[in-house]
Amino acid sequence: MSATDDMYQSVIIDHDRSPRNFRHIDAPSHHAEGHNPLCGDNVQVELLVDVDGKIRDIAFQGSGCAISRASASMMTATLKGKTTAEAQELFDGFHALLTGKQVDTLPLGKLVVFKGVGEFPMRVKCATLAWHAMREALGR
Amino acid sequence: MSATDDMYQSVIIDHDRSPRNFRHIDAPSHHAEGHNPLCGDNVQVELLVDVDGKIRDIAFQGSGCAISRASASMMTATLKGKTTAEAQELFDGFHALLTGKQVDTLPLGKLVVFKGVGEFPMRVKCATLAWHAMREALGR
Amino acid sequence: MKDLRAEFPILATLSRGKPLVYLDSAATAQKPQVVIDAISDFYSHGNANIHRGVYQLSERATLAWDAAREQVARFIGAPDVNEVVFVRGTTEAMNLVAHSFLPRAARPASRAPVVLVTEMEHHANIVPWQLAGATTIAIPVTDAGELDLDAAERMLAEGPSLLAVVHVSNTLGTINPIAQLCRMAHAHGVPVVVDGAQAAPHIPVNIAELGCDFYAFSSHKTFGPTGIGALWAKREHLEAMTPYQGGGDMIDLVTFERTTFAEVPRRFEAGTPHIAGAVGFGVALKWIMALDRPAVEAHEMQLMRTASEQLSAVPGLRLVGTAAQKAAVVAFTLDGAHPHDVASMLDGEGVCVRAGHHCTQPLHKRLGLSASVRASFAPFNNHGDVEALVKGMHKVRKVFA
Amino acid sequence: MKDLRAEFPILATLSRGKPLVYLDSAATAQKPQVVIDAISDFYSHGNANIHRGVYQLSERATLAWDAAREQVARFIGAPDVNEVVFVRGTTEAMNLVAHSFLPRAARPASRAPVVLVTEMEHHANIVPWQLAGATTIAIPVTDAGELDLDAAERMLAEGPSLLAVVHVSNTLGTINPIAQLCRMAHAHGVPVVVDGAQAAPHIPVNIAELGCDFYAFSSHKTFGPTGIGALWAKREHLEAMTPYQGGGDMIDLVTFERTTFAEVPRRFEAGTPHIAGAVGFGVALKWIMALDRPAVEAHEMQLMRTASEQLSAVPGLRLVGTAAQKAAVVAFTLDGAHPHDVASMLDGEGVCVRAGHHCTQPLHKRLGLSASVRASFAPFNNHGDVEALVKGMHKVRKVFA
Ligand SMILES: Cc1ncc(COP(=O)(O)O)c(C=O)c1O
Ligand SMILES: Cc1ncc(COP(=O)(O)O)c(C=O)c1O
Repeated sequence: MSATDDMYQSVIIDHDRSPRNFRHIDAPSHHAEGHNPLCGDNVQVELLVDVDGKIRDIAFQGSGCAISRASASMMTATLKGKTTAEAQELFDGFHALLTGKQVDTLPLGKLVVFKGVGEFPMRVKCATLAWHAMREALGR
Repeated sequence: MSATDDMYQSVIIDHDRSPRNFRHIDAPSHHAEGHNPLCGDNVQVELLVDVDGKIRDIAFQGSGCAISRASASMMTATLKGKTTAEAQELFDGFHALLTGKQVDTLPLGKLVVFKGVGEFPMRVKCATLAWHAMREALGR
Repeated sequence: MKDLRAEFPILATLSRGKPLVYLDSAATAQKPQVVIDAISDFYSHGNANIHRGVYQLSERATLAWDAAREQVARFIGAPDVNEVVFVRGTTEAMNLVAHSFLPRAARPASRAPVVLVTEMEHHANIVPWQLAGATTIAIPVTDAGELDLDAAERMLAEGPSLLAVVHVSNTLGTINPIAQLCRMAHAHGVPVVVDGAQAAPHIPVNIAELGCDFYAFSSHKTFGPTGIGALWAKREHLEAMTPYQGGGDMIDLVTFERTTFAEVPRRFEAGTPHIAGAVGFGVALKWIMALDRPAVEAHEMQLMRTASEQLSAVPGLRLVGTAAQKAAVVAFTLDGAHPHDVASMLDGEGVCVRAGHHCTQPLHKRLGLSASVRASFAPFNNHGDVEALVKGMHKVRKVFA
Repeated sequence: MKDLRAEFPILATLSRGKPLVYLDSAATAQKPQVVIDAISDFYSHGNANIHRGVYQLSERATLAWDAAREQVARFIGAPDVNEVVFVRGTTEAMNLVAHSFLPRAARPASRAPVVLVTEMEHHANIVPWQLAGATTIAIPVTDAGELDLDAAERMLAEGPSLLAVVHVSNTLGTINPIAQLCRMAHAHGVPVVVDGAQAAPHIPVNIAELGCDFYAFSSHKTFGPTGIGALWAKREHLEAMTPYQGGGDMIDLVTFERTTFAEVPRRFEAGTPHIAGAVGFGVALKWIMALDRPAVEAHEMQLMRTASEQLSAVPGLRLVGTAAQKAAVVAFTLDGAHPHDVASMLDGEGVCVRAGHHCTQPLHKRLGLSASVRASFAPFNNHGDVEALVKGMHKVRKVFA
């Protein structure tokens, strides 16, 4: 077992290979782009948010490494149906998880598979790229 | 006794204080300037050379450190009356003396007091400045 | 060949808990103990500022600095030590030439200069020309990663101001035919700037045989310290060039009205230079010159060939750069796996390779790639290193296939 | 105060066979063992290129590089670490500002810019402006070596593009009232560039209290390695500045048609930087910050005062620079003796001082001198060093009187 096996768990590889919500939204209410010069990753995140602040649809496009693709994919799967406030909370939790802070992992659900990325400072940006774009799209 | 006492022998101090041939020549046949950025030394050497190649007069002007003034002074005192060929030979001998080469010191006469400067690579240029100017003036 | 591993203290360190397999010498070389010691010794026993001090420490530091310049000249076969300018590295060398030489090379002087580069150039040999206001046009690269010399001839005939070309490509490993390119360029009156950053650590360099006008390389890639490098230039060019940076040591006389400048090469070395760096650089070049160079070259070639062969056997792996004349650099991609993921997984095995565009974005675009993985070799690498790389790639393939 | 001598290995060496009395710290500082070790350790266990590597060595080198930048920011009280640009030293910092900031500071933009400097500037704070096409005009210096602030006010009112001023003069030791000058300059809308090369090793620097726009200093004068230094600049200035050198790491996207650039400060750090240098620089600044600074300052002041007093008692000796606010630098001349001869004779006693114009030719001209002798102090100097200097000067006087 090597140090990186923990980063490339099968669920990440699976999301890399078959990313969820990898498409465009016809008339997104919010959208933003992210770019990571290290890996050349770039991601476009689009959202359709209800008047009551519920994320009705969320999708992404772009290219990048497995970590960034899988992260974007799992983010969309997680956030669909959540409120924007919940999205913000998940962002905070996810960010804390990756930067090695003490964190309640329960609300993060499957996202905890990214904990291993925290060991690799140069790759943390890959995992948070789509999340930062999502947050920027929502205007925070 | 310190390492530099050998450089500042009394004859050098004497020539620094009362330089010989520190003047202009009315109608020099040859002249050149030398400049040493390290100490800010600068020297103008003027010569009056006979048709038969004898140095009838030689003088210098300028400002600089004790080593460069004393060297210029003793050079003029030594070369007056010599032929330009002898001047060239003395240049070679003096240069060899200062750069630590094996050298016959006899023809150099009093100039051997500069041997001590050879121990101080940064100051060698001070001692050879007027000599280089003399040689340049004679067109070599 | 003498085993050099013991001379490199870093090889005893672990990476992610595994023995270090360092295959990123093209990014920066590791340092032999003699170089590390030379730097410590300088700071411990010989440190002083140079040029203007008359005391013994300063005298010694000045002599050490001068000796380093002589060592650089010897390394590239330059007859005149004053043709060597100390710079931060290859990048600064190119910027110096772009600032101080390019304007007077422009033909006609009234038009924006055109600098002929190649599709395989490092950004350091593209961006400086652009910043200096030049248009860069590029000699095409074939699919194997070689220069299209017919195109080069046509493009040289159009009269660019300058040809700026890499000696050894940091991505492809290709060794370019510099001597031939110089003859072609000079036939059209075009001066040639050579980026020797990757050549200097791998192949003997002789500027007279190459026939170029400028040659630049970096200490940190030739087993020396960071922050120093050399630009060699023909004396006539240096003499004609305007100063680059201003400050102490590069001047003769300063007034508020008018300032005059020192002789070359000091005119181009403003301020307190990286003295300890030059000393270490000199020691590193001496260390290289003391190697049995044909044996080292043969050893590196063997490692590269073995790696190329065995990597090619990994399903989905494609080599990037298969020129006939190559230095010990092997770049590749793996279908279905992003180069950064490949590098991260190899990292888990202690294998250090580089992933990305290696500062050659235009080359990657030309090859239809967004990035690649690169393994590069040094004299201390051995077959065990190649084995670790190949084994790692089989593992990566299994995960991503 | 803690005796620091044991921390400096060079103090154990002999100079011309005598114990080393190092009084040339203003030219370059000696290095404490922690700095020397940090450099060796980096090359022995942590060496890799930064930014683009994903493997552990590169990751660590990148973190060390980032930490060094944070240390610089902390040292000068900069709130935003991205306002710190790594450069070769003070000289390069000034050239960077001259190239990338001055053109947009020119008022009116159509005329050659005027840079207001002072008569006590180091060449590093004169020549870069001249090379960038500016006219340099100088605030006068009084006979004691202080700035004429009335003249400064008048000259600022004329609307120069920039005020470029030294914090502590390397020749006079004068500590200039930077905060006051910044207020005066800003009242006229003039940005201020401060040369902190001699301030950083002697007095606590806080850029917020100073209120300047740019602050530059060199590692080698602050007990760190050669070849590295820092330019601090207000974020808004950095954001507006054009790139300086081009190459790897300072770009975002490169094509032969058009290139875009990285964020600040990376936009100004082209090529492989002096990584080991930055690491050592950071350790040096940390070492300074860990000193009992008030005690060190008091100690240096005491050495300076004793030296000034006792030297004044040497017949024919004249002090150069007697400002009320002074750092531990004592320059002087001796009637009838050329400064280089003075320095050479002191050298014979193991006493290392500098002779010449100290890269302040205009200042020497203003004071009617062609050169001077300078002794400068560091925290490790002691009263024995002062004694050796004074005794040496009495000997020099006897020879030359
Ligand atoms: C006041 C002052 N400014 C600028 C410089 C230039 O610094 P550096 O040579 O490190 O670039 C120096 C030192 O030489 C100095 O004393
Ligand atoms: C081919 C080539 N040219 C130029 C450079 C730039 O060298 P440096 O970063 O040392 O300035 C490099 C290395 O990065 C290189 O590989």
